Amino acid sequence: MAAFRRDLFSVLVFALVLLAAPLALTNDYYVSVLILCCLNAMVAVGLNLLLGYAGQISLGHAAFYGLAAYASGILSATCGLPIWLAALVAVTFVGLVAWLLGIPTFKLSGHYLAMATLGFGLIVSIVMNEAVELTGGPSGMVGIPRFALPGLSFAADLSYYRLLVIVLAAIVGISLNLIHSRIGRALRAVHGSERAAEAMGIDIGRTKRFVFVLSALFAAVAGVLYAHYLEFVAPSSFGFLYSVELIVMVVLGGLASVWGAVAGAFFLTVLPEFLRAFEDIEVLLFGAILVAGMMFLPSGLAGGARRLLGLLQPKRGRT
Amino acid sequence: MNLAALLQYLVSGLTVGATYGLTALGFTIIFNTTGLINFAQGEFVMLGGMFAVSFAHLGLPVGLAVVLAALATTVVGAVMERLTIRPVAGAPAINLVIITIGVSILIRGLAMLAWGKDTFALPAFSGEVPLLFLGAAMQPQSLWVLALTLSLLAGLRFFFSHTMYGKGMLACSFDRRAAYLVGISVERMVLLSFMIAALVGATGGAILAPLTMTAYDVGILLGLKGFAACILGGLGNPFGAAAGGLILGVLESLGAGYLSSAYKNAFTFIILLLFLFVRPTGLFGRSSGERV
Amino acid sequence: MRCATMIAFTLCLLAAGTARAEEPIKIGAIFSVTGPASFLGEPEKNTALMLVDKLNAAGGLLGKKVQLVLYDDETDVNKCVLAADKLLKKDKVVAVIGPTVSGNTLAIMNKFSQAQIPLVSCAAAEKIVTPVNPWVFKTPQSDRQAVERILAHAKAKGYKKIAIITVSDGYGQAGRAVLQELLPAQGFTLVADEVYGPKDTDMTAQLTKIKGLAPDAIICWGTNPGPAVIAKNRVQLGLSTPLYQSHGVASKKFIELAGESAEGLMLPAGRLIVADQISDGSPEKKLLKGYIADYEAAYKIPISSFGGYAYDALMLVAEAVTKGKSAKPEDIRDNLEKITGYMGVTGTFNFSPTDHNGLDTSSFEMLVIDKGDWKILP
Amino acid sequence: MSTVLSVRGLSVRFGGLMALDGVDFGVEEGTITSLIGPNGAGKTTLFNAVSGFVPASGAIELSGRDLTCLAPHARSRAGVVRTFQNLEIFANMSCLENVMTGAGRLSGYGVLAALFKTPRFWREERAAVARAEEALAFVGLAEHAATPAGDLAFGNQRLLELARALAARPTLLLLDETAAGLNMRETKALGGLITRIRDELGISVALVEHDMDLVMGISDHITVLTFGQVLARGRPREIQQNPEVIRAYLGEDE
Repeated sequence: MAAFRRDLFSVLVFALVLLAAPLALTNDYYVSVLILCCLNAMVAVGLNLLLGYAGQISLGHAAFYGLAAYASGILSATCGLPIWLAALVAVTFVGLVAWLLGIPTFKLSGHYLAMATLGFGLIVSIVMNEAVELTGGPSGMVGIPRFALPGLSFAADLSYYRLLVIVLAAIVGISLNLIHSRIGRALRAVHGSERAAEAMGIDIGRTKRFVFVLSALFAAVAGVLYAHYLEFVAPSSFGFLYSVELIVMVVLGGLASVWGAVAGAFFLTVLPEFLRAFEDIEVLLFGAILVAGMMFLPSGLAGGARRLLGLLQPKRGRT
Repeated sequence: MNLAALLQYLVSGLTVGATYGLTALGFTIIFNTTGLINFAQGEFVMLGGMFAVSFAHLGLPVGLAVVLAALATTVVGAVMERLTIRPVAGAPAINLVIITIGVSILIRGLAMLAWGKDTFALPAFSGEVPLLFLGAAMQPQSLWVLALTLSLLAGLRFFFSHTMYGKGMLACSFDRRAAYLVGISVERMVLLSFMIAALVGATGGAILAPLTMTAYDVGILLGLKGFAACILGGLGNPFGAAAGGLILGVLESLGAGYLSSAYKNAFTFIILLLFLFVRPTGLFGRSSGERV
Repeated sequence: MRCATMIAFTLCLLAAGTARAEEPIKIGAIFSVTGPASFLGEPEKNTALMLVDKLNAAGGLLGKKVQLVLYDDETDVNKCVLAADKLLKKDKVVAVIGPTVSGNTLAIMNKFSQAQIPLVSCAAAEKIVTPVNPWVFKTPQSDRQAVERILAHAKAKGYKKIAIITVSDGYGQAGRAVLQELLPAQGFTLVADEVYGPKDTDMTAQLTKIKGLAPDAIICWGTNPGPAVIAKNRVQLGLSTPLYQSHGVASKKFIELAGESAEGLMLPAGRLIVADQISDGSPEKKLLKGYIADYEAAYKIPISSFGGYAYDALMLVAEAVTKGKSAKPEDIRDNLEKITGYMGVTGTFNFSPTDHNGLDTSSFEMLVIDKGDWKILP
Repeated sequence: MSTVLSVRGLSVRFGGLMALDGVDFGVEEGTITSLIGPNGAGKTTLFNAVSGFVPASGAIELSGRDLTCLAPHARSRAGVVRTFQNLEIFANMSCLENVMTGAGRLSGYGVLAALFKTPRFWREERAAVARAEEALAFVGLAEHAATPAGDLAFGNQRLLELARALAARPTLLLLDETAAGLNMRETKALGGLITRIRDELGISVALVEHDMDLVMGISDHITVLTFGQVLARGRPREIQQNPEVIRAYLGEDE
């Protein structure tokens, strides 16, 4: 009960802070950055359920993100479906793909699992590039309408941002609720020891598939919202490198911490904006920060924050 | 079916496959000592090519340029291990993998600053007059590549099964603590594995440069294909890595020739996935690495 | 005492007045300085920076300094969108040149018509200007014009069966689409339609397949290093079929990479790379030679033909500002549309409300590579 | 007295090696039955086969219910819960959470209940916490509820694993070398604990153990395995005096 109240409270505070953030920012431009932060955070939180909690790697999450973006884009722009329906179909479609993919894939583990998900991501990326009639090919697909619900418009970036904050808060809330339940314990048990988890009556195959589908669904929601924000999609946004970036967000944020994933996503999205002033050495600094971050904050931003809290108030129970 | 064309596809596939196999060998060496996938392995290959081009531009003979390039990259490998891997020894594998990703970004960035964004070519070692057999044409350089792949493979096999250092490195991958207890310096073995991986990768990169050309960003794709080759062959087995690379290359070439050049990579990866679903630890794999 | 105050006050006003006059004209730029398209973006950035210095050294525009606010989109759509937002909302520029690649241009075009700021793109895709977006222009020739040049040459040679091999990125896709449309339309047979990846290092498989189909000519559409690999593979396989390249490899780098395999290859290209061979005394020669001399003096590296797109984009904006004597975004747009007969590096621009590219096939020459250098085909 | 576990004609083959060859094994309700034998006799393999971790041929019944077709997790849900020779605790969770995972065998709420915090969710969570705390108290780890499991001392990790299994309220508890690595004092306490599991909780226990003092002290029945076959079975006194068993042990160990 206490954990639940604390989660509810933290999610509310988080949403309110994000909603109020644009008031403190001097420029509309920052809203665009925040929007990308929120989108990345949605995917990262989902991936963290899979990677951080259940200990299963996926190098294919960019593909789920991209599949949903394209599906919703094609359904609304080319087929003329209402946006909300297109979005719903796209998310469902991605969930189905993840479920089907999960059946053979989770017979694998470790590096082999990484390869299988990576391969899936690459195949999807190739199809996006080559199925020109459907996707518009490498130069992308234009004419995707801005997200709207019956009676609600999100034409202005600020209103779109508010929508994203609410969705992100919901995703965070769902994740926290799951983590602090039998299901969350099952996820971590699978990570801790698959044999012991089985001996405790946990169906590890089902558990892995469940969290895989769930994290794919979060990625899909983000993908749909991405496509209808940018009003444009191109395969290059959904490649292997984005999958790697997502993993980095999760690990740098702190494995097995929902808030860590959010922090990692925000940090890694905003960082290039700060490094931009350094022009040519931007990439160098980015790489160096990554290496240094992992060396000096082995449990990520969340671990660092926890340590800081621990220093401030030495006796604390559960984290 | 045209036999000459089929033969040409096979030859082309083997040539490309050798480039994947060479990269894959480097992965194997570090994996065998640390259980780690080094994402900067592709950058070692890139550095080999770029250094060789630079040395050749200085007017050195190509052979010397290749040797110097390999040595220079070995130093890079050693520095990488000392600065970024050793200080965090014992960290979770996923953290180390992220560190290698960071290092690869760093090396790529440095290479971009040092050499610019252009593509460079290195002159072929023994000219560019194609060799013909049974209607299939092949660059003399391809023979160099295949020969190098095979001799590296033989060398590594010998190293891992017949030398103290090689056995010590293998012991580290099975059980670090036990290796330490029987008097093997795990630290030195890890350092050595990064140096050898860099050496192998760079030699490959330098020998490939006349065929494939080189630029600061060729490491990403090579790393990706090299990793796929490792997995297909079964992680940790040098023979599997080389075989995996050659198989991938031939699959791509046949896919491009008989199916669709647009989907040749998709075709290759679908086969790889189906294969993994049937054989979850690759062609010659021992039990899967559970570290990630 | 009072007098002194008055003088001080007047001085202040004067100072304020001059300060206002010196408030610069802000022009935005987005180039892919890093990432896969950096071979385009880097010379574009160099050219734009050099030109702005030159403009300012000559007194700026309308008596004001020109300030170039330049962002690198890293050839990444998301970064490009952020850069566009930054230029529009934070830097409040009056016009933007770039982005370098078509996909990124397509992704941000709508933002410019919404914000009512003119965009002069340095990317080639036809989709950028058809249908015409009132606020968007582009300086590179369309692929259609390059293809038409090639096909005119092929027709004259009597070639019938054509094989194409294109790279699977935005550039190759655009060329492939035009080729697929124009080849049958002009009476050619498209016998093979092969594709290769931007980072592929061996295309013998595709060429073997093409060889088996015995075409009269091959057209390759890509940017370095792929086409150089194809040139080498062609020689390796002993293919004597004529090979056309696209203007995407119109740089010395291609000849350097392909080496002897480049001999005899043909391609359409702007006149920048053959400035020496244009008849002396023509104003175009003077412009091109001047650009080359300035660039090589400023950066101590050989010029790349791709910087010309940025040259034209910036100079067209400057021309529109000077002609219309206004640096307001809507005036720049209106005056851009009125530019005719303007000689740029890429060709002579004739903008109109229905043509926001303003170039025709005359901006291309057919070249052949001969003894390691370009030669204009008659 | 009825039979909880009945294994008949169990065979397990690893490649060419017969690890178990037609073994019969049974556990009577409310007893502690030990499985002993030299190294490599197939004791752990038998446990693995019963809990479903290795494929086996033969019949395995729990209180008359056929288990052979069930996956490991389903056998656990049916009531066979085990511990592991090599500790398999969830080092990434607190002790209480570890044990609640075991208790989770008895809760059945789904994802939606967890998301919307239904009354059923709260009821079952509270019950799980109560059961987990009870099990921790039973093994004497009550004060460690919030400690990360990985931080516990080795002996306590053994107890934690035991508590986790107990919280699942199994019909049959399989203990695989639970005393391995414990000192004499800890082993003695463990013996007492296992007896209490039988007497106070009424759980039938099957035990694989090398420590003969422990085995002889607490077992009701003993089955001896060598080379994948049953060598003898009987009460501790009978086994101690069985000449074949003595020979097998003297021949192999000491």
